Amino acid sequence: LEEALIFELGCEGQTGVDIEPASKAVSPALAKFRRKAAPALPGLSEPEAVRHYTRLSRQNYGIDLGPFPLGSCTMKHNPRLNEKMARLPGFADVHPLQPQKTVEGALEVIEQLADWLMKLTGMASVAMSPKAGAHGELCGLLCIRAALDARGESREIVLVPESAHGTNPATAAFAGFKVQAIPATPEGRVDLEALKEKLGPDVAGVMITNPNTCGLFEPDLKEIADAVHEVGGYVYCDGANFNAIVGRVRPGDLGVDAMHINLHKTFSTPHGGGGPGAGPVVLSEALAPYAPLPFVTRGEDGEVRLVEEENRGEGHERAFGRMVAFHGQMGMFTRALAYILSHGADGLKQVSEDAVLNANYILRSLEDVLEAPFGKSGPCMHEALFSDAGLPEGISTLDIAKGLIDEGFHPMTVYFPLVVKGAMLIEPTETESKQGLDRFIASMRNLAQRAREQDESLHTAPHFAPRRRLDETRAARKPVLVWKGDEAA
Amino acid sequence: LEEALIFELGCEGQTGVDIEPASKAVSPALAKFRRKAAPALPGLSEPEAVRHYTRLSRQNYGIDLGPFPLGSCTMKHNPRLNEKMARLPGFADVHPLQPQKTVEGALEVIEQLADWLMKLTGMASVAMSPKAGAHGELCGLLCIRAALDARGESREIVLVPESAHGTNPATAAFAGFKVQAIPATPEGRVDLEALKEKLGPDVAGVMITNPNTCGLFEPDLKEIADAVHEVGGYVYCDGANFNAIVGRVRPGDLGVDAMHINLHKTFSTPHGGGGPGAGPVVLSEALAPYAPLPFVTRGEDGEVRLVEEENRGEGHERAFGRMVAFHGQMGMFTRALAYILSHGADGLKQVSEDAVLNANYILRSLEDVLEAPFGKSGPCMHEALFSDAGLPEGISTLDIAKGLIDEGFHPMTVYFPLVVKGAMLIEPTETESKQGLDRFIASMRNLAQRAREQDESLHTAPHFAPRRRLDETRAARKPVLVWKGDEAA
Amino acid sequence: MRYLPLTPADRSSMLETVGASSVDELFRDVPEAARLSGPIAGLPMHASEMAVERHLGKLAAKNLDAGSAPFFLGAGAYRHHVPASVDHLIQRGEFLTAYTPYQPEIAQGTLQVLFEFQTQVARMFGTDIANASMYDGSTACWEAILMAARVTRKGKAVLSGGLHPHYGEVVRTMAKFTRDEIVSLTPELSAQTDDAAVIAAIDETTSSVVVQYPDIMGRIPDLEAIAEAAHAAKALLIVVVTEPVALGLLEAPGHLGADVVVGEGQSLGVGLQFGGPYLGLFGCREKFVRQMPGRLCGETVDAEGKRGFVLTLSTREQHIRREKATSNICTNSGLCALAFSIHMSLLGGEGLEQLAAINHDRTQALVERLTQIPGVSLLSDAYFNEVTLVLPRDAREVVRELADKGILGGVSLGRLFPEQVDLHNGLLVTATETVTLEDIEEFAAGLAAVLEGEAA
Amino acid sequence: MRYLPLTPADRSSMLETVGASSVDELFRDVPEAARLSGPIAGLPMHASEMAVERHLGKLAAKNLDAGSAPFFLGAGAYRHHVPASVDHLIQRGEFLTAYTPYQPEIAQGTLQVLFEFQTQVARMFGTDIANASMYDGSTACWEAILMAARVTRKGKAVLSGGLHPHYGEVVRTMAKFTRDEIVSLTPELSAQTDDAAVIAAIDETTSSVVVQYPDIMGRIPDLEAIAEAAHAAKALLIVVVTEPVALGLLEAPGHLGADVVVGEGQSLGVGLQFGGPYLGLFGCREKFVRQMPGRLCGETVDAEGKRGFVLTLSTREQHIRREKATSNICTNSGLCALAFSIHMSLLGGEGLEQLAAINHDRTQALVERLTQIPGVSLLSDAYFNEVTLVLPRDAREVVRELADKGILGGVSLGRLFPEQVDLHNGLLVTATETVTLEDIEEFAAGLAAVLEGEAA
Repeated sequence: LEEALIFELGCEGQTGVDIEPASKAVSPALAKFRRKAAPALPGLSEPEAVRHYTRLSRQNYGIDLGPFPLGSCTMKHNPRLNEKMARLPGFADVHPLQPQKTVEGALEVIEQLADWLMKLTGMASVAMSPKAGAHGELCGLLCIRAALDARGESREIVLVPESAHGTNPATAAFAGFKVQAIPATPEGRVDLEALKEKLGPDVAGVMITNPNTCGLFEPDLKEIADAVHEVGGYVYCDGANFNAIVGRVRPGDLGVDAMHINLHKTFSTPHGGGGPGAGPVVLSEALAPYAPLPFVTRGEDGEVRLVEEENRGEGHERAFGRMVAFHGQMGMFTRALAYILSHGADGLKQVSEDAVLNANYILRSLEDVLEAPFGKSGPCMHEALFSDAGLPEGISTLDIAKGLIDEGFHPMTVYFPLVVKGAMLIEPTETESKQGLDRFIASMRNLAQRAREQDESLHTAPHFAPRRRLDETRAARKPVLVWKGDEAA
Repeated sequence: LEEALIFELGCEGQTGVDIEPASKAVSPALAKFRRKAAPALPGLSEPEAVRHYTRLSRQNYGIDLGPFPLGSCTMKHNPRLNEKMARLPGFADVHPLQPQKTVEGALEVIEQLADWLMKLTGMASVAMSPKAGAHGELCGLLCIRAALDARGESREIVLVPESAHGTNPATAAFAGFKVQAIPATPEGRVDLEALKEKLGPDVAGVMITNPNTCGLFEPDLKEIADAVHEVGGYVYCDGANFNAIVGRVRPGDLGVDAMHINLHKTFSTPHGGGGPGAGPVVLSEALAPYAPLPFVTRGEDGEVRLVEEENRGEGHERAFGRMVAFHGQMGMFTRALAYILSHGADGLKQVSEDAVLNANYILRSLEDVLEAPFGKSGPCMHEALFSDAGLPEGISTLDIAKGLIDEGFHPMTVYFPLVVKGAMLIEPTETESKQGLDRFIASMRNLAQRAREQDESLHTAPHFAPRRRLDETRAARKPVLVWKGDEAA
Repeated sequence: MRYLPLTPADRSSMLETVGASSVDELFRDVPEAARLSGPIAGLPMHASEMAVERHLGKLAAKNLDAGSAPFFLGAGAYRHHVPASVDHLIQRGEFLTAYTPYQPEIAQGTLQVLFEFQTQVARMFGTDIANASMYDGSTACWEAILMAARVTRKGKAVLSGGLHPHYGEVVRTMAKFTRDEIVSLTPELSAQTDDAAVIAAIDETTSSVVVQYPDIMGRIPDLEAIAEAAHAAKALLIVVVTEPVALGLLEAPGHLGADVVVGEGQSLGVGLQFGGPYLGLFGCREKFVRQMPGRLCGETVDAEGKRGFVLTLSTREQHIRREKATSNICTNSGLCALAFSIHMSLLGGEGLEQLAAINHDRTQALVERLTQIPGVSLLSDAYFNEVTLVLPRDAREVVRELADKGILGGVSLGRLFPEQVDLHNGLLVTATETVTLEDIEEFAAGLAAVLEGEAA
Repeated sequence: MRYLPLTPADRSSMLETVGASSVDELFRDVPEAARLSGPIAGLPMHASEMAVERHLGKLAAKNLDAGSAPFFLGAGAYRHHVPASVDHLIQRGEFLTAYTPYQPEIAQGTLQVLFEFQTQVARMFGTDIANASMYDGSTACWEAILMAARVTRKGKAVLSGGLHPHYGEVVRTMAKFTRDEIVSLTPELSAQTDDAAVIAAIDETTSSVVVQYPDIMGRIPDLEAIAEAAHAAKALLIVVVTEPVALGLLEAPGHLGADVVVGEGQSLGVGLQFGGPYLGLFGCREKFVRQMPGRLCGETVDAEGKRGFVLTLSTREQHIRREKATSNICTNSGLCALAFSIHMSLLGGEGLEQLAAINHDRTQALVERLTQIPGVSLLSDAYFNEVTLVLPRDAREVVRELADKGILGGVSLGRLFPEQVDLHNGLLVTATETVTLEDIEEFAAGLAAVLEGEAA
């Protein structure tokens, strides 16, 4: 199962691509800039390359093989229709700087997706260009900053609950704010009173995740939003968990001013082993004028129009700037739109219902064998949270996670949220069947049983994966980030 | 690793496809023909279906995972370009009965491929419609039958060497001929004198495989052909092994009258777990007039023309009939043409050179540990033949083959050709790298060593495959060909 | 040369191992005169991927593909929408690049799919069993006739006039050489199928009766009546289904007395592909199992008792049985069977029924609209998704004139039956779920214009 | 609803397990007022695959794709031919549908690819190390400036006027909020790059100098001279490469003194895609490893001593480090990195060199032909595959008029630099290996006609 590296497979001076020979010599003016030697990289013949990557792929686990119950990551089925649509030459083979009249269909895709996102969230506008969730958070905070600047205020504080995604405080700091934490209640929700106490003229806004990272809906969000607005702040909502409420609840109705939407979560664009994602940000009336360029909008005449630096004066003059070189993740927009059109308004409502039902089914099917810290708080939303509190000494959440690999599943999210010790956050999504959930539940019960029996082999799991536990400390202590096998000689 | 059957996964009454509802009732005239109940078949949601087939695929071995050294099957790399080309809507989404002027590009593909096949073989014509190798053999023999009919002769005997593919005598019998066997010489070639003795006015023709199934070139083919022609017979050449000589030798120059070409072997159209193949048959001047309909030809005016029953009088009136409903394996034609154009005349010559070099490399690297019955006959062509003669009592060719599975390889062809006891026929093809061959050779040497050491575990190999040895007798004794799990209830 | 991994250094070192000074030496058994000294003259040299794409892309663009025009052709090849996941899955290297599953331990993927496929086909056809596929519908039809001859030990097949003429031609071609007797009834432009004529043609020497369902003109024969007559003469009823989607709405032939059901499976998963590769379907009674043509996959267990699948009863096959094989089939249509099976797994019986319903719905809309055109009449009102229209003149010209307008307006009976002048005003049209109401409107306008043009 | 596996029966039985009478009960924490009673009004209901394909197919057809026109755009996004195997392989479900490899035991596929990718990028750039990718070139550029500030503990970046204006705009936007100082030099329509001005702008407070190579007008700066000046002031030289194919012909920036090399990787494997997703490349000196942004994959061993790979040094990352993270990057461009890496594995250094040669060759042919047109002149004769032509009038109108003729004739400097009127006659044109001589001829004829039209 050890696959050689390309550097061990191929040899330099070879190539697996046939390229027409050049008919002209390199121009003399270029001579002094020429590379002394081609990069020392092997070229594999196509048969070698296809096998290398096919075999490597088989050392990966993906949604296509089974459940990926990573809480807060929403790993759902990735329809192949969406891949097919994104590859239509009219989308895949157009340049971002073509004259606008030659890309009207592409701009339509952006606008139609934007329209759906606004209607699904009940918001006034959407900034489409952010490249991923964290980038969207940044965009939202920069909109807030721009709005404060426009008001001539320089508020410095952003309130973030303890249970927030790590990206939330990181983004706020990146945007130049000071982060202040808000504690959680014993029921796993934002402490409303503690939050209200911190509100004041220095507060730029609050960043809240709803449903929150304990898998619970924040029933006080509207009240929080009203309180924040009252002191002149803005409400940022982390939209990572939008899958729990899509089609059933509009964040705009709860007073949210900005929320990023992970197209690679809720709208099923494939995660690809770590991206690309896409993080459009829906914005309230208050923040809408500051959305960055490029900006696609539908004019009064019904025509779709692209606003860039060149024509920002014609309708979007207060944009706070530009976050990326081009239009954002077009390929992801096409996939997300295909997904949304396939489900429609009725299907998206069914999505959140099934996602929530599946999570509650897991919660109630496991709470007798695993500690569910907020099990008493009522139904969970789209993810079920457990902790290692009930496990015997010596058996950790990590052991359960690695044991799950041997059962044929990807582990859940572990040690997050931080507010729960040894957290296990399980998000099945709506694309798991009952039969699949039952198998997963049986595996979890089996692991819990083994844990109770102090089964030592759990400590060394996984046993049946392509690799046993890997030495991460060694990797970090003296990092080996590139292959140097040829330098040794 | 046991994957449930679709009937165990899904349930009836469900569907994984969204279909627009019908707006009209079924017409009354149809009422009496209506089905009482929909077929009792489950419909899987798309996530369930994708996982089912993805997981099943992982229980398969394919060229994309490693070598497939099946002698006489020519399992080479399948370029993805060819898949892409075959899926162009202009090829994949045209109907075989569209008006000719709307399918001129498709007919061009057929004609251009035919032209290459004729030039590569030095033959006068080609029948494109046969669906696979055996079907091509049948086509060739029917051409011979038609030519004899046209001469008013009813010769009944076809001579077939002992070492021929099983399909050869089967096809001859199917076409109504009587088969007579020709023995092989101790060097593994056709016994020229024995053949000449059988020639006479009753002989319709001879079927010869060249290179033959012992992996050797038949140096006497031209002499055989001359002798057969002299008594009024025809020469059929089994083209399964054309990969050994493509671009270097033209069968037409050796006196061949008909030869099928397995596009799924020499020209790399994927085998797909058992087809589709394609078996065009090149024909000499003598047999050309009898090629079946439909027939694509380029007229004097340079235009490509399709001859069918409707217009057979305009140029192909002696066609012996029709072998298939439409034009043959268009999808395979496109792939084969893409492959041929990619290699060009120079590349195809390199193909046979590398295929032969790879086979000889295996032959010479293993002949000290495995008996090579014709190792002394000189170089082999594109496949190397070994036997179990040198193996210790109790270790069979089958054990070696199954042991190879545990080494990570697909086994070679076993117990064929029949003229060699316990034959192992190894065909690496030109798309294996030296590094890959060296790994294969090391594995074979390791197996030979284990055999010498009477390693009992060889009898029960494979141990690391998705299944252990399967009970084929049980399957044949009381065949279970369809799932009846729901009838049991 | 991107597909060839050997480097010049590899070649030298390997020649050394082999003990040859050059690769030419390895070809020394080839007679001098037949050895080519260099690349074959007059043929181009190797080309880049981009160049090949350009060349084939241009040829593809010369065709009018069905997605770019109002499209109404059928006659044995039907355009249906195939879910994107089907094509994705069949391209998995482990499926696409595998050989025939002769080594079952590492071919359970292919084998389990074939077992599921056989079950799907049998349930759709209403037969006890089915095989693992044939080349296409026409060759499956001929193989069925051969099997009936083996089973009944008689040698005369009666072909309904409603049988696809290309299928009939394949049967007659093959029979010419095997010397079986074929009685082909003459098709007529009539509202009724030729059940009565078929029944009349059956006698004691008849081995099989071949009836298409629905037939080439879109009509639906009475299988039960024909089955009764065939069985009375100890002949087998072979039913040919060229459009399996019809079986979402019509009773399964196996439930109506058919002994063998064969068909063309391209409707599901495979696509039009200018006629191939296609997918021959073959189902029959369980008692014929050892006379069946083609590969069969059967359930068994492995050495550890796990369920598994193998190719079975291969002693019927030619690569084993040589002169005594039951059929000419060797390589078959495994990948097309996979595509069919995935599509069918997604549809299920429920989806097949819904698909059939929308096909019938669209065809009803098509018929309603086209028969409003003066001079156009419908041949028979019992139809599924294909009908014969009778036009005031030779439909071959009409089809060509429609093509000039960018409309792919069906198949003329004149093209299918060139020698039968009495059929030449017949136009065969089909509407599947891929046809829109706008397509129908465009077709109707075009057809009206073409027919008016004649009057003018 | 084809993506939802739960059946109505499943839902009932699960609700029973959960102890809820309806799914609404599970949403009881949502305030009454915010609960929607039914599907959101004004939005369409679910649609079949076929309907979605039709809808998106129509939108796609409204665009003029690069394959359907003579195409000469570059300016930070280049059209190259991608081997078919690349797209096939990245669609393998195990790659496509995997998450970030946080569980390395079952993610070695992704991880080994990232390790190979990092090595490929580092060797191409001539840097010690590289990371596992960034969002795109523009964000990688900003991250490099931030890293330089952390490393040098200074806060002023000098941007060459040759930097892509969108990159500059991203940098200035972000700096506005983080309050870093950015000195942006003004681009000029001159044969020379602004090396001298860049060097002059460096002072002791400078943390980094950002130079594009080749620059936005296709010219090639003298990196060694700038590196020397930067290093003398203890500033880092950041080199931006928007066209990595250039590095098949041009010396690697890392070999010329660059401390950080960032770039846009879409040229290899990824394609145009109307601007995204793209692939940010990031390489630098080994000593900056703990200040680097983005994910890193490192080699290690497993419990049995087998070589394996893991994400490492993640304590720099925001999901761990929260307020103290080194960058905003979380999700990155894993799949694009895979595509790049496969394409590069096929090319190898040799193929990259050949590819660069044919790009340069085509551009030479383009320049020769276009400069024959009266009024058209070449800005600089040291170029790779992109040049600036100086036209007799505003190139923005020329580009639009060419588009009316179906020619995608480059990018006008006016679009890129709307506020700099002195650049508006500049037209940026690119020819890659995908351009044919016929394309060039068609472009030349079109351009001549457009320019003559003005004279008339």
